[in-house]
Amino acid sequence: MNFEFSDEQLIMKEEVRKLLDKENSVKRNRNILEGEESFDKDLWDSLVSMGLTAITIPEEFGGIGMGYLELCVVAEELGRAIAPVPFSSSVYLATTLILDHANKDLKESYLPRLASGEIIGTLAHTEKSTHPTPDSIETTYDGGSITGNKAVVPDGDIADFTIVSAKHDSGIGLYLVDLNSSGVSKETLETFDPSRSHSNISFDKAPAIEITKDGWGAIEKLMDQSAVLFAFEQIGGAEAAMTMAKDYAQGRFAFGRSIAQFQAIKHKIADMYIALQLAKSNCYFGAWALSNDAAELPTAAATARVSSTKAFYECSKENIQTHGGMGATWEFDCHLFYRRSRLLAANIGSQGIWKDKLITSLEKSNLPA
Amino acid sequence: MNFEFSDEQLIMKEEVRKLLDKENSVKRNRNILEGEESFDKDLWDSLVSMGLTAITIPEEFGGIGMGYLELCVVAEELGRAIAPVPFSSSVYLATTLILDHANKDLKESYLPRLASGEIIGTLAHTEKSTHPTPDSIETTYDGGSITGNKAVVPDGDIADFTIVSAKHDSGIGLYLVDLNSSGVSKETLETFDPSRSHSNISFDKAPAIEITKDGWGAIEKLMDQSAVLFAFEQIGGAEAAMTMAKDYAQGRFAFGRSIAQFQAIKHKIADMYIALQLAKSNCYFGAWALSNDAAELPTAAATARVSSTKAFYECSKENIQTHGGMGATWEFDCHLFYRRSRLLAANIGSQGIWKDKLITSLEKSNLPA
Amino acid sequence: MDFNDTPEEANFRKEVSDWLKENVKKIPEAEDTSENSSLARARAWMQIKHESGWACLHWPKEYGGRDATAMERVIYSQEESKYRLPNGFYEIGQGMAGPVMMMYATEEQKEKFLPPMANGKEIWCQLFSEPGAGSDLAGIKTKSELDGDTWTVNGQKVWTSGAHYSDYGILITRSDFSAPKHKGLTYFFLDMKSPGIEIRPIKQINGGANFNEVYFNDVKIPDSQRLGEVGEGWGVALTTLMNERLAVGDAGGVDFKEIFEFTKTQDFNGDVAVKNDAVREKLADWYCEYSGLKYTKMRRVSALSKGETPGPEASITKIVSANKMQDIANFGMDLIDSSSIVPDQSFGSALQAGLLGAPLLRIAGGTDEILRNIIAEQVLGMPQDIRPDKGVPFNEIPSGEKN
Amino acid sequence: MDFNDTPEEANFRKEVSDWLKENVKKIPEAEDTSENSSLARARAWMQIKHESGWACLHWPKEYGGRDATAMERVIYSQEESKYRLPNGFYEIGQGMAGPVMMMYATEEQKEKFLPPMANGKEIWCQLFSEPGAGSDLAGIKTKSELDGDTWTVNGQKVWTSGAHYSDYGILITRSDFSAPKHKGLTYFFLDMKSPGIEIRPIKQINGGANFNEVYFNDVKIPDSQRLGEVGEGWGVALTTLMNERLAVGDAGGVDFKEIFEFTKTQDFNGDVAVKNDAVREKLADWYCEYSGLKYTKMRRVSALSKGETPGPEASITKIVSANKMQDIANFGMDLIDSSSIVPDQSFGSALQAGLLGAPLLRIAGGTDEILRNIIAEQVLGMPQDIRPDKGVPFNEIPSGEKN
Repeated sequence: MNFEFSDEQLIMKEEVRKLLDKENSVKRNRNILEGEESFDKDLWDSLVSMGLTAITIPEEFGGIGMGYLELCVVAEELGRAIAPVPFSSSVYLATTLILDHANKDLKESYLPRLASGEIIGTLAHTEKSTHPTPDSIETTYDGGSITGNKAVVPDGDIADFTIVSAKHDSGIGLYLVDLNSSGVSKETLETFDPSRSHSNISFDKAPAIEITKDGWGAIEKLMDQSAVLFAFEQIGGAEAAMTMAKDYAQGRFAFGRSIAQFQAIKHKIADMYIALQLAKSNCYFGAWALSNDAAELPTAAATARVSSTKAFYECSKENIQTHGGMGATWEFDCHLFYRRSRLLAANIGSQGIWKDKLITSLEKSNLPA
Repeated sequence: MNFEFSDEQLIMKEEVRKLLDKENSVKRNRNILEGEESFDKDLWDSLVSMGLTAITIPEEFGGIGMGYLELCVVAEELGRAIAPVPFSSSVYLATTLILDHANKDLKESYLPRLASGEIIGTLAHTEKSTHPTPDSIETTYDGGSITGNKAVVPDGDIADFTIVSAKHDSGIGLYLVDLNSSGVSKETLETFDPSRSHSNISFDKAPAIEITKDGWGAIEKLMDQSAVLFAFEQIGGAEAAMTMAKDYAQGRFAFGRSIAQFQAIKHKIADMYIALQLAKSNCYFGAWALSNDAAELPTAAATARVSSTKAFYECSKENIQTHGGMGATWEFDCHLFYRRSRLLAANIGSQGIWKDKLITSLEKSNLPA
Repeated sequence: MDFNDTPEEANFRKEVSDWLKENVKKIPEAEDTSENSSLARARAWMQIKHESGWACLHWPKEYGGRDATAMERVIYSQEESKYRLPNGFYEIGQGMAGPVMMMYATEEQKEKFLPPMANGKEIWCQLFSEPGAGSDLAGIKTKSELDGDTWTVNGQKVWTSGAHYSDYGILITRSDFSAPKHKGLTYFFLDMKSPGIEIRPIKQINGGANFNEVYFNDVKIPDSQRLGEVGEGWGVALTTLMNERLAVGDAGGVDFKEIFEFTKTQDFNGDVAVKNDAVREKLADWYCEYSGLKYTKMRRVSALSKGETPGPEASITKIVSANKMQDIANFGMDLIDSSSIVPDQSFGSALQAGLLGAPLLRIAGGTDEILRNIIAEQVLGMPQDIRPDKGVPFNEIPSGEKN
Repeated sequence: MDFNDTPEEANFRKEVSDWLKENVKKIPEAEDTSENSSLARARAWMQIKHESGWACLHWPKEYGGRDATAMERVIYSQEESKYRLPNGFYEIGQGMAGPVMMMYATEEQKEKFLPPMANGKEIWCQLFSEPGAGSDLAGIKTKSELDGDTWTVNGQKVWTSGAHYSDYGILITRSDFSAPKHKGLTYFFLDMKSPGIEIRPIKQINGGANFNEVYFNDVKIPDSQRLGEVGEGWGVALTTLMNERLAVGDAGGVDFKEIFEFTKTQDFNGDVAVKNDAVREKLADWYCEYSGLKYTKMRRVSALSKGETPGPEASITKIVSANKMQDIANFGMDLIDSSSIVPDQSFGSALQAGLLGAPLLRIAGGTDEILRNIIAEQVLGMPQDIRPDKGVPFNEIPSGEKN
């Protein structure tokens, strides 16, 4: 048995990490956060050049035909570097839906351009200030077009197209809408983490292409798949925050010694490490379940999601505390991680929802793995 | 305003404390825990001699006609000393029900003997392994007698009489049964905290006297009243455990110094102090509400109960941890407090039940005080 | 045990309440939400208070106070807090600088500086913390050197609230780097308009800028403005901090009431959130903390009313309320799910303010960790940690920069 | 990333599995639940293992082992753990005493003592902890004095499991009280039947007595039974502790699965408990810990299989699982409400065992606090705390008794 990524995957991870270090991704996060741009185009181009947007896309559609394990290691590094790019929207969400549900024509039309980074996609699903349910979707698909309002669409003002969940006559379907087409209007939002862009999007008879009529099943599956990938971003961020705290403590002196000698600090950081290791191990199982499309995926995804959300929140919060007053200043980077931890905790649904999903999946599986 | 007990009440508290110290109540707890006796008769007699069983009973019924504030300070000291006596059953439960609901004849018959300690009473309410509800009561009152099985009756094998909750033709009533009468059989139980005795009691057409037909209302009220008194026992116990931990830490040396200098220990004990102070302040409000029979009693009682249960559990649990290996030995007293904390947490219903009651009371009051 | 005033307290409360009712309306509404506008209102209100004898009422009458008892001060502040009044500007001056001036300044200085402090004409700030000296305040490095009758000060202070609108400041400096840490400090007051002072706002993670960095470049201070002896500034600083305002305040911001009301309307997992048992359980925990702090405060006021001095046990208020706020804000955002990152929700901006405000609250005025030390040492009498810097010349104590 | 064995691992696993299937049935069932009965089974099983070459398989063949790789050891233990076998009696001998004897004993001694250790005929115990030296093991005070070729030992050890049925013990003593703490220690092995040894069981709070106090009254040990040089016992002790068994085990007792099953049948507040959202949320938290530990263990085994040495990061297992057990037990009892104090409920005795067992688990083999220190220092590389006892003669180090 080998419950570890392969050497090739670990080398790829290291390459991505080096790139993000070299490109100073955290500094770029701050530039986007403070500036007017929606994302860092240069960094995005670098990631595209490495082929990262093409990982899960088969070679026949212009991709490089690797799997989700490779995507997991990339996600961890993007999370560590709190990269200000629309990667999760375009790769975890839009690409995965097209790969799993679109017909051949659509795949041929979209996947090569997604792989090459020529276009960026996203998902427009949420409408209200609650977790979406089949009953809560009011956006409608009728006669080849979409009408309705979608809220807090990630990278909505960057994406070239979005996949939209909408009611049809017998359920919820998924539809592809070109965001430059008529009937689409966007409003960019101020959010808790401005290093990643979000918009409200209104559709008024916007032309749409059907991807699947069983949209709800597809969304549920996508939530599980992307939960694993988001979880890897979260443990990457958590580990970065833990390391910041440790490094700062070692260099900070008070009462005649390094504050890293104080148990209040050591034990705080040990607790971060514990939360991180539990989350990371759950992420590994999530990666296995995702890459094998295993029956355990709903349980594995929820477990990875819940523990990684917790780990990132704890680590980013207590990283500020470890820094003392300076940690609460805009100038220090601590808050960039704190903001990102909240964003990732919100993006695909809250802790309460995922904890409930976890127990529901265990009830169904009738045996806790 | 004066949100503190009166000087007289504080003097009474001090007197009770001195008595329990002098009588070595904690040692007596161990004797009962390890021995065959159900309670410490000598200690009980000393408490009776001080008039403590007579506190809330009016002078006309042989009592001393003080109020619940006096009973609260006594409860705190009994809790601190983890006294192995049937005080809560006889005073908080049986006496209160008779005072509030019995007719004059019953009062004249029972209260003077309760005040003088000549008889001991209790409440037989629970039947199953869940929190009792009106629907769960299967014990029946019919034609002047009680039939059914009551579980885990506190001091059931010590008490001379018990008040029993039972179904009548239109609801749940409360009935007084002499435990020496025909049709009563008892089984003494091994429990988590053998310093306090509990029994199962079966009633087979046992003669019973009606106290009230609206037994459920009376029980709900009693739960709130006694929750405040139990909560005072709990903060007494919590404070004793915190003090044990602190004193032990100061005298225990490792790595060349008192372990009380280590932040892991200091902060643990500071956290005990915080939990204790929050609980104590909530208890004070509970005492006010109880003694004034205020509309806030349900909220105040639940708040005192929830926070004191938490404080005693935390303090007794972490007191063992602070003692290290020796704390986990039978020989040290730490486990006596840990056991008592669990007993008091269980006696009148669990945290989950009381937290739900708390929010329900706040929903009803429509304003969080 | 009761919540009612004694007859004396009731009389006093009525006097206060009547006076406030008549007088609060005399100050103009704020023109806008700017600091200047708020400051103008604050000055106007302090002037009114002063004229009627209600300004800094715990001060001696001779300096513009009222010689009020601690309990009277509590009652006044309870009544005044029923109105939204901008009193924060004067907390440092009237609460800390004033008392320390009374103890250490010359009669002449007291007569000159205390009345305008009391009537609100002059605002004071506190120049204590430094980038390398926060929790360990005695580790400050701002240097003062005496030449003749004049001191020259160089260095940097941080977290100085109100430095930019203050007229005067109280300042702690190191006059002897070869003396042990607590022995080489010297304390001054100074004119904030002195040449060589540069003030830069600090932007906090919540976007606010309530604090400043203050740089000292050859700032001159006459020796007459020294408070206490040369090298004995630490004692003066401790006195100042003991006079810190009676910390009655909670963290401020989202608390139990706000989240409870929110859960009554916000949907969560198929019903209003308050009907979800997991939500109820969290609400119950927060209510117990909320209620516990509320009645802890009442117990402290009762102790005050008996003439007892409030001890450091009040430290629990800040630890509990700041952490509670952070938890509540994070949880409330969870209820709003993915839309929660947009502050423009029914309750979103309050939650966002809580989540971004709590981190500083957990640090300012003593971190959670320092406050737990204080509880263990000063309340429970546990021993101090080993202090390797004790008795060591300051310039030989390890610091981050030296390694 | 997969859960499958490599072909070599699969072959080995099959060999183990086949052998176990055939051989486990050879040992007699326990006659009763007594320790003696269990011990007899353990001896019988170790004898069988030894005859087929499966006893202490990580040992060199010459002393009765198999020269197995770490991964083979893991596979063997995974397969063996599918049966309920009483192997605990040999953990100290084969896991700790054996390896240290291999390093420090004479050839003659190795030939004499290692084979009966390997075949289970002789059981060893460890005499390290003392009443005043637990977390701080180097603080031991049991005194050894050399006269000619014989040492005389006086003092008290504590928490010695199996002292009463052990044939031999490994022992650390202080031979020089004026040397610094870590310098004056000397290490021995000795016959547990030596005159002057008195063994008293320790009753734990859960009523069990798995440990002993061991008193030394002028116990004589020949100098030939010294392991390592005089005064260098600390190094030998560290070597011993590094050989501590690969801590793969969780706390044992109530865990997620048990509480999850229980909540499916136990009523709580009007429905089965698992339908209560507050219960579900707690279950989810415990599942995440349970699952996190399970896969952390798999990651460690994977590292082992690549030849990496498992580091102290395994410390998290005990912290998390012991605290989880305590929480689960306390919560489970809450679900049973007031009846929970009687162990005779469907699930009550398991909960009671958990609540009374967890406190010792949180302490034995390193307290939560010590393990957090280890994580911070040894895994994350943070600095040690200040050690005032460093380099100080042992008899000048402050201890509780001296104050």
